[in-house]
Amino acid sequence: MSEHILSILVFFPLVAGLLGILVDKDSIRPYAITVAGIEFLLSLWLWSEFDMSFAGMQFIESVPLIDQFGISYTLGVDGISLFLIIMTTFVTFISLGSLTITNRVKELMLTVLILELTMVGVFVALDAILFYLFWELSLVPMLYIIGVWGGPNRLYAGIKFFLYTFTGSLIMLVGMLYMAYLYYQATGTWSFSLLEWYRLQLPFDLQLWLFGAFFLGFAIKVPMFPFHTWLPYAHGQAPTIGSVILAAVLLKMGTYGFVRFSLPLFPDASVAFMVPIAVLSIIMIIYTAMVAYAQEDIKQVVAYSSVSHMGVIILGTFALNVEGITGSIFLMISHGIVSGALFLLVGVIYDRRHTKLMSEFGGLASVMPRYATIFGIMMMASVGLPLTIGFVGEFLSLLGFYQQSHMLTLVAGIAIIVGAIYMLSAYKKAFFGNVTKEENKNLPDVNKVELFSLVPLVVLVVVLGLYPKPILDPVDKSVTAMVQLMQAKAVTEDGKNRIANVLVTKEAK
Amino acid sequence: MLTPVDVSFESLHIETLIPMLIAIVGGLVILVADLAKKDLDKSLYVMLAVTFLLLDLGSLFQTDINQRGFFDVLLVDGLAMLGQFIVLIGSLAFVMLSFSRKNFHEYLYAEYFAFYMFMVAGLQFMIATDNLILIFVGLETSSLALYTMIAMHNRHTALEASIKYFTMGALSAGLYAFGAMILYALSGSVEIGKIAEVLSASGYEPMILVIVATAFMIGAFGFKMALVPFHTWVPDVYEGSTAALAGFMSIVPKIAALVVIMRLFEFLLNSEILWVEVMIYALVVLTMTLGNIWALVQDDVKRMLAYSSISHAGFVMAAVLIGTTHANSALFVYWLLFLFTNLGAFAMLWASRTKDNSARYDHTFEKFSGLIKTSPIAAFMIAIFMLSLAGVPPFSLFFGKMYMISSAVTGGYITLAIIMALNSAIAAYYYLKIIFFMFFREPLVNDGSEVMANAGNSVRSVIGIAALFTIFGIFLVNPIMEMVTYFVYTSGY
Amino acid sequence: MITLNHYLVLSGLLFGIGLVGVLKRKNLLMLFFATEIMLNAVNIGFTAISNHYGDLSGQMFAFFIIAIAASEVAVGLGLLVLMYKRKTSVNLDTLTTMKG
Amino acid sequence: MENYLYIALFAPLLGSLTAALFGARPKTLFTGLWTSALLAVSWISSIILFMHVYADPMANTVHVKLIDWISAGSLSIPFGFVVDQVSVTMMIVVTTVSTMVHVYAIGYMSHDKGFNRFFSWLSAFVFSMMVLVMSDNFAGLFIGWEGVGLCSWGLIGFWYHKESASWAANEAFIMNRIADLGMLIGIFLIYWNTGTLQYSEAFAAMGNLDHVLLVTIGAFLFVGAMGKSAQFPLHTWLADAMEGPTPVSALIHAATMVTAGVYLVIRANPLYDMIPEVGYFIASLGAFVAMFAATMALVNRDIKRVIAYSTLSQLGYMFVAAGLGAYWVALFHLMTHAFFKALLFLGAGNVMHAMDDELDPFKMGGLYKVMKPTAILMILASVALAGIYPFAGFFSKDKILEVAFNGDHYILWGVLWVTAGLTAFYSFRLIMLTFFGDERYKKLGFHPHEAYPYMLWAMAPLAVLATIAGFFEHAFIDFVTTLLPTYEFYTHHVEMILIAVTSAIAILGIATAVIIYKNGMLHPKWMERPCYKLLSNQYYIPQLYDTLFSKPYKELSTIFWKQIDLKVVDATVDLVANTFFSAGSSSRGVQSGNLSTMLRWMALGMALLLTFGFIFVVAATLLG
Amino acid sequence: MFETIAFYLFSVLTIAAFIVVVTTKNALYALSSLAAGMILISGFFFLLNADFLGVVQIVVYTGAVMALYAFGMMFFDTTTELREVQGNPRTVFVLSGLISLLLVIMLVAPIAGSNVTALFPMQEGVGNAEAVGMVLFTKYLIPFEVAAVMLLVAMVAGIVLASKKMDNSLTLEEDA
Repeated sequence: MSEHILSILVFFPLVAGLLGILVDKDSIRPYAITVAGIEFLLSLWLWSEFDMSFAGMQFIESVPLIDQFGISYTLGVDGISLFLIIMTTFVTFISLGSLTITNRVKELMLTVLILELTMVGVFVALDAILFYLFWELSLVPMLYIIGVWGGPNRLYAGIKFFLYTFTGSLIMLVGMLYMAYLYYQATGTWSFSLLEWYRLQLPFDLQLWLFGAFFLGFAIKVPMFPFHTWLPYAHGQAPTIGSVILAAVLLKMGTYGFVRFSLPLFPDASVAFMVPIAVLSIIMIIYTAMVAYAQEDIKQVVAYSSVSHMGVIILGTFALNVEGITGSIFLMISHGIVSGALFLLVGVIYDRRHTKLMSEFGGLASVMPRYATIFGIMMMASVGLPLTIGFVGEFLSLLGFYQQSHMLTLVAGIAIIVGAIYMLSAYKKAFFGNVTKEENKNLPDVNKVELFSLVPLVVLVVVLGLYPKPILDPVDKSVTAMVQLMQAKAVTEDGKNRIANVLVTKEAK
Repeated sequence: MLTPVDVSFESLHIETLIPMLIAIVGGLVILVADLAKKDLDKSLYVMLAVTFLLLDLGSLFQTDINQRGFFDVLLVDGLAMLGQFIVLIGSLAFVMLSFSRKNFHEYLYAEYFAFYMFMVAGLQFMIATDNLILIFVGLETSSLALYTMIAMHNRHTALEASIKYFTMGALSAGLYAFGAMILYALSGSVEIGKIAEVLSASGYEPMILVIVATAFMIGAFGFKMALVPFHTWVPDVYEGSTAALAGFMSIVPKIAALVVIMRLFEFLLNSEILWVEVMIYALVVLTMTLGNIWALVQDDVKRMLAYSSISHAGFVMAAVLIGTTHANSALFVYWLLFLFTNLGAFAMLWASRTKDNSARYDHTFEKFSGLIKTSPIAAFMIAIFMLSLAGVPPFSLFFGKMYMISSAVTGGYITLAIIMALNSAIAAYYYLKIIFFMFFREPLVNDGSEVMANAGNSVRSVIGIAALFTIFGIFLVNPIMEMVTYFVYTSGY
Repeated sequence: MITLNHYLVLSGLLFGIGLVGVLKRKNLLMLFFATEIMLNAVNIGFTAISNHYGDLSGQMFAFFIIAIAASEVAVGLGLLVLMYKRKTSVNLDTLTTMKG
Repeated sequence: MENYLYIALFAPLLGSLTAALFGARPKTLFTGLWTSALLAVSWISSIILFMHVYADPMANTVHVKLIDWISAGSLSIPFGFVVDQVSVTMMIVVTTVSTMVHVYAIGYMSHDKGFNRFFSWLSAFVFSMMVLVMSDNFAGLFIGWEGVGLCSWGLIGFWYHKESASWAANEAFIMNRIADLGMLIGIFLIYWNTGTLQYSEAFAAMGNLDHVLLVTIGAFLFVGAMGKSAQFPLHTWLADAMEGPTPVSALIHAATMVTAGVYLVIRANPLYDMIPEVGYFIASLGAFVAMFAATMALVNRDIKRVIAYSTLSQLGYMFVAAGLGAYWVALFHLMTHAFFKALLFLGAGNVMHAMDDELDPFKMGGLYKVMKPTAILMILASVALAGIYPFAGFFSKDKILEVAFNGDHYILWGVLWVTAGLTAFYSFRLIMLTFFGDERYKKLGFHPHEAYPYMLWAMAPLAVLATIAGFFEHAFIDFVTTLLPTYEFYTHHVEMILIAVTSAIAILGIATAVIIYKNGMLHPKWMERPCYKLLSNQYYIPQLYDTLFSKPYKELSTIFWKQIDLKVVDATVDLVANTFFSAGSSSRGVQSGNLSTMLRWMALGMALLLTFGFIFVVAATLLG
Repeated sequence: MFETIAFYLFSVLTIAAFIVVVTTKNALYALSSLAAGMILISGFFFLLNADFLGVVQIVVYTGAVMALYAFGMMFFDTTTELREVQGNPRTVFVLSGLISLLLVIMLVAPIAGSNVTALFPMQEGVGNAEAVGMVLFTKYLIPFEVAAVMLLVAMVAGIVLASKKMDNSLTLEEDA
């Protein structure tokens, strides 16, 4: 049973979703929530089965799919992907639980379940083509969610989201194919298996090109400046559940791709591109934070804020040392939870007032104290206050990158300032001051359903902020292994030096 | 005095002829049946056609590869096998679409189905030989039949389409003849194999004449394959003819042309004449890109698909350009998968065909708006086919695209690979357009009954089969690849 | 002395003339004449070459081209008749409903 | 002993959480009592710990490691807490003041509907402060550091419906963040160079680090300190922080949080000992701030702000001491200052209460009659602040002057000396304006009344401490110098003279204040003087910041969004897409539908092919 | 010598005839000059001692094809000359001029043909017809048969398209 757990994890939502067609539309809601819940439990089971002491891939399943061309159905999970999976199932569960949409709800439920399939698939796939398959497929349900339940400008947002990411990933596909070709040249057999690819040691110039190809695919997904402009539209138009999943999981695919593909496959290229990418991500951090500060729509604030945070994640990833990468992965999880929660919260107020303009609110703190409190906690987590989940990742990422470049980190550190600025001012606009609008006078505070979805998030935010160890340890183990791999594979001097040699530092300690 | 020759029957290798023979016999049988008894129902003819096509398909594999027959005129190598295989599969699938609920003019004729069979035979001849004469004759047989079939739909657009197609066809026939003449002048032979030998022996001298010949051949087959700027007939002809026939045209004649092109350009590209490569490269890129760009702005789904098929043609021409075994097999893999996807797409259009001839277009985008509300199954079908055409995994055509691009990569045409990738991205827009109409708009034109108005049961089943192939294509890719690669490799391409 | 090239040039010229006709003619009937010219031009070439090499394949080709030309005429005329019935004209400028 | 440590640490947290449960409810007196009680508990256990440590400072320092917090790569940060001489002193100060303030606040906030929320925040603050002082590593320090920042944000903005309040809250938080960045960088430097964040190990490892590096570390850490202790140029938030309820000002912005910076410097004494130049910079900055703040306090027309500025200048004093290496002196002044300044604030709180939150002393006067106890307490506090024997301020402040003199930093000494005078002046200016002179409030229709007795009782202990704390000087020295480096004075010969001089100027300051403000106030024409304007506008620094940073930032962000993000970045993306589409729509005319045109396209294709071919051949033959 | 004269003579005539075909406004002229051209071409065939082909040419073209066209012309009364509005004739002449120019230039290139061995050499004393027949029924048997099919198709197509049955279109009738 447990050796097929990954396949179960991947396909359970699909199967259940398809069966869901038979369920009557009035009772689809509980059904879908149950399915998502079970999926979540399954992922927890995976965690319990997971061998913390082992750094490599676990629960590997491999079935040849297109033998002729070396494409196989290979799944596996290690410390890096484990918690992303759990986060995915958790967020899906929560967002389904807090769903308030009523029209065409059946379709929505099923769409979300299919989306879950693709998201989990991306994180467990160990075959490049399989990864690409899930990666592309994830666009379709998301497009559907935006297109059907989105705002007035949804078509534009949807097409932009789809085409932009699609284009990027096609270039990535070319890269993958070339990679496979190189493998073919080296070994005489076709293979898209990642674990096989890890064994390749590529010459520097090839690394550069391939890194570029993969970079386009991932960067657009993340989205990195200047490829980020699809995101505000998507968030602006998507319904709450769409934004939650988009921000919490879909963006992480990009950063996960960097960790899973770019770094271990092209260590030297990663080193070579470190500074430009760092600069990009710093622009991302500061520039988008400022843009967020200028927004009038609270949802846009959160949207841009997530771009800004992704910048920190990228920075941590390209620290190329254990601290940084571990931090960035932790930040992926924490950002998933926090941004998801923030979008849920925005959804709460949107359901009440059907507007997201901050000028429409003000003084909510006195009207909806509970809501204000939860929002405050989430805000502080997003600002990266210690003892909240947000701090650990940010701290580690910056700490990690500091080893690579003092100045850049100093500049990137401005994140903690600008982050505070837009968040606090947004909070001030929405929650402080006197209640000016008549219709805000007696808004109901958060109700049971919303609490059901929000409280767990709050708990997580605090608990993981206090005690991140259970997550950090396995991540750290796998990342250490990966960094050693990179170190071993690096062909250039610079690469060898830049990639912090774990063993040495360990001894130093 | 002329010495009598005696020809032993074995030396003929009759089995190489049998498949075509069956098709021709089928055609004759249909004609005879019609003579014997007037106005029999079309279903009989369709079933006759199906039967003979099945026989044909069955008889295809009883000969062994690289067999020449009839004084070495017929050549049954791997390419011929694959080509005929695809032709027959395609013809089978598309003839089934004649079981439409509505009855159209061409279905009153037994001749229509006879033409169908003759056309198949012609295409098979064209594929299963390397003799320029037989290629020409086969090509003309099929073309003439096709022109007539288009016209027999019998509306003004159909007639217009037929005439346009015919006239341009005549021109391209002229081009072909001239090209063949030059080749003959160069080599004193009309068999591609020999021509290749002689030319490589003479070091492709005089180069200028080789170039002229190549140019004319490109012109002739560019027309068949609808490469820009020889493509202009495609949109009009597709629009004028029924969706069923248009779909047929987008698949079957093209593969025949492709096989010939592969035979012909295999050695021309291997000549040291840079010009050939450059020209074909340019054509490929132009065709891919312009086809897409024009497809972007269409208002009618069928016309959009016409342009998109131009783009697809450019896509596979890339394989010819690359010319490695990998590429050539990628071509066939792509085409097989493309066959089923396109079959589905056109079948859906066919199913939604009405007899409202007031408007210019039969399949405007508006017609499909809000389809998800009115008939969700149809909407999902169309969506699947469109996504597959757009190359979204796991739908079948993605693997075709992937294999093709990878062949470009392995062949060292990285730039080409990237251009192909970007083109797929552009293409995604217009495939999504109809999805947007179906899923994200409110129904305005009709209550959706219209969308399945023309769908007889067999049409439905064809759509179903196409959908199955499209969805579960991922599991078929491996056997297909193995088969194709084997055939292509054994015939030395 | 008339070499092969003379014939080839001739056939080229005739082909060109045919092309002119094809491009210029609006009257479909006369356009078909032009196509016939092209094919015949090729025939001359084939025969000349076949004579040059003392090889019969060329003649064969020419022979089949004649056959093809003939059948094209049949189909073409059929279409024209149909068209004329519909539009009482064989001018191809009347065939422009489909565009864009 | 560990248990006492945990009690001392977590009692406030417990209180805070319980109060939080009632957060949204209307006032429940219980929360006030409960939190105060828990603080008392924490206070007692601090005392016990103090006893324990005092018994044998060398051996008895308590050090616990709760759990691992963050561990990644070679980094490993535990939740570790240490109770040594310094931290225990801080604990005593913190718990004492905060307990008193809590009790006081029960009365002060009794009519506020956010009563429970207030106590929740307040106890949360105490907890973070305890973490800050007790942590045994920089990360832990940083937790407390940010924690107190958060709480001060919540408490300054406590009356969030007031625009000014929420604004001040954000200002405070953001300014602290700026400083925290510096601190963070400092921490990074420490980690990457020493491989650890534990105080002991880190300082041990610093011995063999490059000097320049040490300077950088010291500088960055001090940037952090500047933010928390509101040193120039990050000082503006402190004055604005007075928007918060007065107990908050008393606890956070006088006694505890603002002194965190000083605590950091003291804590990092091994580091700063190695880099005297940075120390000297700190000292000079301190001296400057002392003077700078005092001058602003001279003319301000807001009780609380005056006190806030005096806090600022006192912090300056502490930094002088700390910077010059007299860490125990700094700590000593920190302690005494905590007592009398808290007292002063609470007194001010009473006054506000009496005057319905009126803050302008010019609208008061003669309040002595109606609220004698308060008046006495405040005078007492002011005297202590002015540094008159035998009050606490005298001992600590004189020591600082002495230190300055001792290090031959006569300029510093001079500045501080003058400042002492100013201090005396403005504090008594306040007293006079508030409690004496004619009763201006009458015409404005105020009906002042004395505060609840238990509020006064809450102030009493502080008053006592403010009076007598100075006499523990020697015991204090012996105690802390077991951990902190001792500081040698070579000035015993001039000691008496120095004291005399200092006291003299202090008395002089008081006298002038009394004389000027005995009846009525300063002549209005003074207010026209440019220097007066300059001072009353706080040297125009807030306006400067507003025009220099706030406004441009806002405008720039708008430009980034409207101009760049939408008009450039996004536009290019759309442009690419539109080019393809428009290319299609413009060139679709190619398909004219006319057969001749189609044929001509084919011919054109042929023509092009042949032409290229011809060109190619020609080129080939020419090029060979 | 005779060959030379004949060649040039025929060439000039043919070209002239065909130019008339493509330029004249009158369909009758066109038709008749086309026929003339065809016959002249057969002359070339005889010159190139492809007698059989020459005969076929005359029979098929001037016999069958011309007859067909003539019938066609009677059908559409081409007495009223059809006005051909040219878009801009320049393009036509530029295009075709360019193409034929290039062709001519290129076709001047000498054929190497050295290593060419005839597949079906014309033996001495064997009439062209016999030789052709020989080849046609051995080597080109299949194409020959296919051509038969093609002609069948063409014939049927002609019949179908021109038949009365096409006059009323089922496609255009509603709900059939």
